[in-house]
Amino acid sequence: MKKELLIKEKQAKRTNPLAHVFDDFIDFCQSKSLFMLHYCTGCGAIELPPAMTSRFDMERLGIQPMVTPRQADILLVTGYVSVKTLKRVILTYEQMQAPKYVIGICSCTVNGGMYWQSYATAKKLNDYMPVDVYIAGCMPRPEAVLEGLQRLKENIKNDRKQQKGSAWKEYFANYDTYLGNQQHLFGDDWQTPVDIIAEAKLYGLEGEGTYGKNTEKLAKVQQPLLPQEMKL
Amino acid sequence: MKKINYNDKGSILNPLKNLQFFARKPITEKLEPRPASASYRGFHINDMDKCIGCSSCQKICDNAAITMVEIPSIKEDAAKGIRNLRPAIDYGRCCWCALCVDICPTSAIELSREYVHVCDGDETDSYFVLPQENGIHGLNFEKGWTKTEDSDLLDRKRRPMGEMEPEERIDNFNEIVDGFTLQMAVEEASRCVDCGLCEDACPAHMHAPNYIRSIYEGNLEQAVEWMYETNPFSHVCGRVCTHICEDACSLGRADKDGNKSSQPIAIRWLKRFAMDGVSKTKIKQIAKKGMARKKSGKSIAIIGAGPAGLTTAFDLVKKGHKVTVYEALPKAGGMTRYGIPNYRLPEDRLDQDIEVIQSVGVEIKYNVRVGIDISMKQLEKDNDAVVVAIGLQNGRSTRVAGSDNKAVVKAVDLLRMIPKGDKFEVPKSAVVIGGGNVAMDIARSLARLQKQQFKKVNVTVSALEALGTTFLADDEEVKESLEEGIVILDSRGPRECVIDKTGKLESLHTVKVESIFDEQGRFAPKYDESDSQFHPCDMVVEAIGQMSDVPILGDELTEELEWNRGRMQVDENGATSVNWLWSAGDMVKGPDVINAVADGHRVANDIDKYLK
Amino acid sequence: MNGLHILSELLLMPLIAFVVGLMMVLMMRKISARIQRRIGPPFFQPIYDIVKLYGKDTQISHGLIHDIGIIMAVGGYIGAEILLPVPGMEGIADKGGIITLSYFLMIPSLGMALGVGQCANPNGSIGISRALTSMLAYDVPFIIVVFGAAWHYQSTSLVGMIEYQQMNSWGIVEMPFLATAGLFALQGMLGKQPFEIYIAPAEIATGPMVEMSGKYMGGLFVMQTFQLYTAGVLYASLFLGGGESWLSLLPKAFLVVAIPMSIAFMFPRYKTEDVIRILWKWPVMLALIGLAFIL
Amino acid sequence: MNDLNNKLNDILSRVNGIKITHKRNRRVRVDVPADSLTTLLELIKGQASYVHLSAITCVDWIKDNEFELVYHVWSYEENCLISAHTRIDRDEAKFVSVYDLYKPADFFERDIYEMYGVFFIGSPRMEKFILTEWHGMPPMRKDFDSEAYVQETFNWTEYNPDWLQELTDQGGGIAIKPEDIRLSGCLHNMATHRQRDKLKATQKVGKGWKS
Amino acid sequence: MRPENYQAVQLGESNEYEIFIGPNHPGIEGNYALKLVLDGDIVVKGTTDAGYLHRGFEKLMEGRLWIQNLAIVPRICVPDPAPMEVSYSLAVEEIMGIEAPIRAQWIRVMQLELSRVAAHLFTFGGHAATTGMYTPMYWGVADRDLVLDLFEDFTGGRVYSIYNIPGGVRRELPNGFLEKLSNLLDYLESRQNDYDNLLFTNQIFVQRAKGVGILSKEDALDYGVTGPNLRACGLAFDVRRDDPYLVYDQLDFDIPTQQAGDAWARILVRRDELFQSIRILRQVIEKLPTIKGPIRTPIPNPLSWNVRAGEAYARVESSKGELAYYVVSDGGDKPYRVHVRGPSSMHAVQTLEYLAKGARLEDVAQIMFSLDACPPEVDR
Repeated sequence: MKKELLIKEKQAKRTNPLAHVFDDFIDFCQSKSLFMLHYCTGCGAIELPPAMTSRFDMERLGIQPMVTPRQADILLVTGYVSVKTLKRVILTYEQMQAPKYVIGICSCTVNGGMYWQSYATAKKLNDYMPVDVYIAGCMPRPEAVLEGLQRLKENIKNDRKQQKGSAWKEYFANYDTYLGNQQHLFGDDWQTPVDIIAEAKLYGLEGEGTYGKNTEKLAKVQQPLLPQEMKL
Repeated sequence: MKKINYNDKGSILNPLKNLQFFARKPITEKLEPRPASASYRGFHINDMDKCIGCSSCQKICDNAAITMVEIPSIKEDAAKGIRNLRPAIDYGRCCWCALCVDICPTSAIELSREYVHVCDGDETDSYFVLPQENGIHGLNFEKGWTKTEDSDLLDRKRRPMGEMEPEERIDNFNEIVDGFTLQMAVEEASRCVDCGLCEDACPAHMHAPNYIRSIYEGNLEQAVEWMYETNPFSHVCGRVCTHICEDACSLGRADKDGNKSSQPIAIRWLKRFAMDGVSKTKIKQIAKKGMARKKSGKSIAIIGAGPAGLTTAFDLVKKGHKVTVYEALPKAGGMTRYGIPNYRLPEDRLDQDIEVIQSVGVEIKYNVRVGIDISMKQLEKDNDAVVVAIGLQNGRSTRVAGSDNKAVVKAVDLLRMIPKGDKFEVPKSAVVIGGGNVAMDIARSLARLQKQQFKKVNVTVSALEALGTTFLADDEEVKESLEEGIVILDSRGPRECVIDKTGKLESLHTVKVESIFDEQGRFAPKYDESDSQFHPCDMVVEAIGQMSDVPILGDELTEELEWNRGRMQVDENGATSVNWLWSAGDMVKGPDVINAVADGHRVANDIDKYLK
Repeated sequence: MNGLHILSELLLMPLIAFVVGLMMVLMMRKISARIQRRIGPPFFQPIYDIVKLYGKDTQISHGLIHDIGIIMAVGGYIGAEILLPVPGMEGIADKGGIITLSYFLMIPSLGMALGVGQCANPNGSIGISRALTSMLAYDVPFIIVVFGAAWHYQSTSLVGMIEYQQMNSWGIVEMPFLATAGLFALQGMLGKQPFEIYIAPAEIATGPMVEMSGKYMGGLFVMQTFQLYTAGVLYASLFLGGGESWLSLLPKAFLVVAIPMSIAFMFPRYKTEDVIRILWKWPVMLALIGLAFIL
Repeated sequence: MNDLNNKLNDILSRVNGIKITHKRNRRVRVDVPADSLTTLLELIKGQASYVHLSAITCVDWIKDNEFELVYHVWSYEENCLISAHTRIDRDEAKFVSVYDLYKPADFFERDIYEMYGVFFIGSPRMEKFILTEWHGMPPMRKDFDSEAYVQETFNWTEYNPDWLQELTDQGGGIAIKPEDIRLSGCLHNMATHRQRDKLKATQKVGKGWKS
Repeated sequence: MRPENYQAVQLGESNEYEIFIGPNHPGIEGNYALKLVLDGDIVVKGTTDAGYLHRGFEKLMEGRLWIQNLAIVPRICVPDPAPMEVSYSLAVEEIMGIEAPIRAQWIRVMQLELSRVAAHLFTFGGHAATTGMYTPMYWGVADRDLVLDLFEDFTGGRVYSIYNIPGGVRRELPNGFLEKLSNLLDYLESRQNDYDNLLFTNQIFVQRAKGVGILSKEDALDYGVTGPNLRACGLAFDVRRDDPYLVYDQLDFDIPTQQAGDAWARILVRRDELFQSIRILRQVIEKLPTIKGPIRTPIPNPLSWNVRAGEAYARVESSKGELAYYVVSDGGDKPYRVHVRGPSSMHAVQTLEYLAKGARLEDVAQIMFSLDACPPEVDR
């Protein structure tokens, strides 16, 4: 439902018929070229090196690892995320530039996995950020990872047609919910260096759920971000 | 191996040798998922027919990934131990350790070689799967990790029960079975997967898993406590129960190839062990638990101090009512005393059960024959409710020619005489007609008497049913009988008791049975008349069933009641069509201690409800 | 030569450079794949990457200087392209000559330094300081080589050099030492192992690129295509006789680029001081010997 | 081997209140009172070459209201592992650090400090390390119930696939959730009709644990 | 409260500044972080920040049945899971007073050594990648994958075998397995030249690795360093030989050592160990067919399996060093306490901090990888 609204909004902006062709081309290229953030959040990361390297060669799908969140398109959450990691994962996610995709690998990202009784791990990834594709397994084999990535590529290519592959917009549109869940876990003074609301305003990605009581809470504690000078 | 020294500097040109890889082929695999190895642990498959819903997989699952789902379209069968529960797996928890496979008592759940499942962010529902034969996506992948003999986590073999050797036991009525030692009992108890199929199968719903667990923990008192929650005849049941529970036991299932190498838990023997291990006084304390504090002031009369009657009495007393039991014979116990030989159920054990029941406040009046010493009318007047639990004391007759001869006796009558100590002439040779446990009991009792008197056993059992397949008596009974020198002639129907001119029984004439039931499943034996045999004997014992002695009710009451084929018509709670009268036990439910006990509970509950 | 012609050449030359550069990027990735025993990216992968990066929905900028820095980085190379004569097009090559070209080649690094400094990311800053250091390192042999070549050809114009080689023999035959030194400098210029210290993902998370995203990263990708093209064509022009036609130039350029790439995937990187030491030692020595021969 | 054992026994017997058990080849268990532990470690490190502190384990014997600290020390020369057990009071969980004897103690003591709240006097870094974002009680203590904490803090995925809806429509559906089994202790025959009826009677509305 | 990573903090007016490496950083093995105070390129102080992979294993294991823990133990060190299983099983067996059948012990040895081969192949690549050479990683991981194929064949799982069970192993080897293993060993040996050419005789790599992260023997003993890292400092200690478990005392293998104690020595030790493992595996191939018999000593029904009260400290030599499980049972159906002593808990914290101090920024990643630190062993 929300997705449809968003799509309408996006389409409304585009009046030029050629724009759609252009958009489709961009989508096509986006689906063909994905930079994957190399972040081993959990044990599933052990199957990524095989998927990336010679035996299964991810690069033939146009996917290559990147080292910083700024450069990356895909955030692979490989298994359980401890609360401590989750903070960094959210931070990382927010630092990535849209369109950005989250892939939840392993059981743990869906319902806690085998660490379901652990006090230290978060149980449901999609409470904290929208997830595009899940890959089942504990851990999934490299082939399954590749299948998952291909599914993601399909979704991105058909972004506008099937209304998939744009889960990241929900993060902006429902920021209040996600923030609420994050605050529940990290405390009310939780704040990341990225100002999501400002970004949502800037790029016109606001939705009904962007603001709410949680964002109000955030506004109270939020400290303005000072540009940092770096000297050597 | 080439040695490389720490001080080797290496060469700048060596790496360039790898330019040869321009000429070598890449080793990258094809993009499609490779087939997994033969024992791969992929997604689950479950053979819905083999699965019995025991939920062992759920218990072993370390990740709480398995939910038991009720599937109404699957028919439940408590006696066979089949539930309509099936495991559903949460792939948001599963870790593919295959412990569920290795513990599955029936090898129903297995892992396939399928390993790819991908879904979009909003399709997490697809992570919750009810595995079936064709796998998660219906793609019929080959089986991966299945249970092997090595990987089986369950202990399939029963701890062997010690028995007296045939020579040792044949000339006396001492109890045959040794009983478990503590070590054995704990080991046997540890085999239990706690599925509770036994509890569902048990007519009285005894909490078998719970007391097995308690025995495993070495807490026999706790175990007895669990037993007394549902069964005041635990000593009796620990020895002679028909153990329907063991037939339903999830461990007693045939394995993959149909072999029945897996043996059920010896629930009955465990019960026996626990009961024997706790002192009488302690049991009495335990039995008193849950007594109502307040007396209700109502009184109930129960006719017949058999298992059904006494169970009803036990329950009602505990609920605060006053109960009087009227027993025609000098001792309580009914069929358990006068129908079961001592070598299976020593009398002192039965006495103990009855003593415990009496200790909670059940009053038993012996040697009182209702209808003669006291009338039904009187009972109705003196009490708020009356229960008839007189059981089946009269044996049925085959009614073949010559069966009215005095050398043709009924098993119940004979069995009753043995513990009573009534003297009767032990026949040199006897033929028992019937293939049930009663037939075995009488045959083996006779054998013992023969051994005592003539040092020689000559008992033949002639049964309609075929050994090994349709035979009614327990396998153990058959085995022990054969050990004791009893000849069993299966698939033979009685034709005639041949009487000689002097009126003396000469032999039994039997013919071969072709089939017992007709197509509709009704009892209609077909015989092959050409195959006939004569078994010379001094006595023929008919052990083909019993019936109730209803005339004690009096004509008036008999008129008032509704009847169904010679049995009193009762509802599921044992209530008759007369509002103050209930009926329980064998006379309405068929011959079996545990059924009688179960019936007793039902009736007691219903009466309690009625009185409130 | 009318203005229009020049203008069209000015447009066309970077465009060709871009397309050829893309293929060089592809070649680089294919080479790495082959050595690493895998298949590697599809044919259009470089262009997909660049379009994707420019098509990002959100683009984070770290201020005006950051933007300008990237523009300088790309612009520097575009400037270099039009100074680089190719068959059929000379652009303003004969006016600029190789000295101007050398200066242009330094602009991108400086632009990057400017831009990355704005990111306030320590990794970026460390990276850029390393990049400038290694630029210093490879520029010394490079300048000597250029000087030597110019001395040898008696011309600072690339057009002249190419003409000279086509009339006589190739530079690599006449000045083998200088040509070898040039290859070293090329390795450094392209920032390939063992001179990759300023990228060093394992240490400083790709250094200058650490904060780059979207179109900025795209800019760097474009820059890379130009860089490869420039390096290839420049070396071919200096030592391999340039090309009379595209058919003869391109194989040379690709070959030139392929050499450092093939080497790169078999070596680790030197530390910064080793980079300077190595680059100031062997290539400079070679270059000076080469120079001595010429002089 | 016996010589070594004798020598070791000589050294060990110098410690007050020591109890020595030779568990098996290369494994010696000693029980010492808390105040002679350092003496013991000094002795075996100084005189018997037990230089390698393999681990320090803390065991929470909540019933005895005590923490047991186990120091596993290995000798590279004698190839023998001594496990020194000592018990300290649980309420006043403090002990002396052995950092000056064994540097690895830094890690283990910090770990125990975080996980059990035992303070080691003299340990260089008595601060949070792994659990920097944890504000509750030391989680490894037996009285911390991880499962209960999880129920309180986190949501679970609520599944409602088509097949389940279909079954529910037919009158079936979820009968025993894994939680039911866990909450009733691991082993209880929840699948029997008696228990299932009970379960149905007490079943909460909704599917998740929380609701 | 704001996570502090990714920001550089200048410390006062001095030239020193602080940077974070990790948790999301290619120079960090796994999910781990290092806070470095730098003066120019020199690390003044390095502080580790762990806990990103903390799952509370030890707590979880106290809440699970003895058998259920089998599934969870291999997760403690992902690149080298087999020693975890074996160690846990050995500890439980010791408490129960049973021993695995001899055939199972040989199979376990095979599993351990295969796991070691896989782990070392993985480490070479990681170590080389920190110096900017990625090809060994591509090769190493691909060759490791062939080992994983074998794991898949006989254990049913690629990475997490969950193959050991107290009392033995869960499954008999499939037909023709030893032949496959033999072929793989041949292949790995045939690759030796390639690896040597690429990595071990690569002048630049040798130059990069030599003298980095020097650990003297005394320091190593002081800091509780074990395994290949200790052997690279000159002490020939190997749990397999000096505190033998399973059937290692019947096997013939050397303990490679180096004296220098730097990154180069460490990777050389690992290289030699890889070939020692192959040697052991060859012996297993020879011996295993001659050993017939069961592969499991029966254990009670896992649902009612109370292990008698007791404790055991089971040590094995993992690819990273001395791995130990200290298991305490109070006679219940669950372990009362399980303490995992991962070798990396020593290497990745204090040793790393010690070595990072005074090192160059360029070498920090290499130091970490050369120690073969496995963060989940620290966090648990």
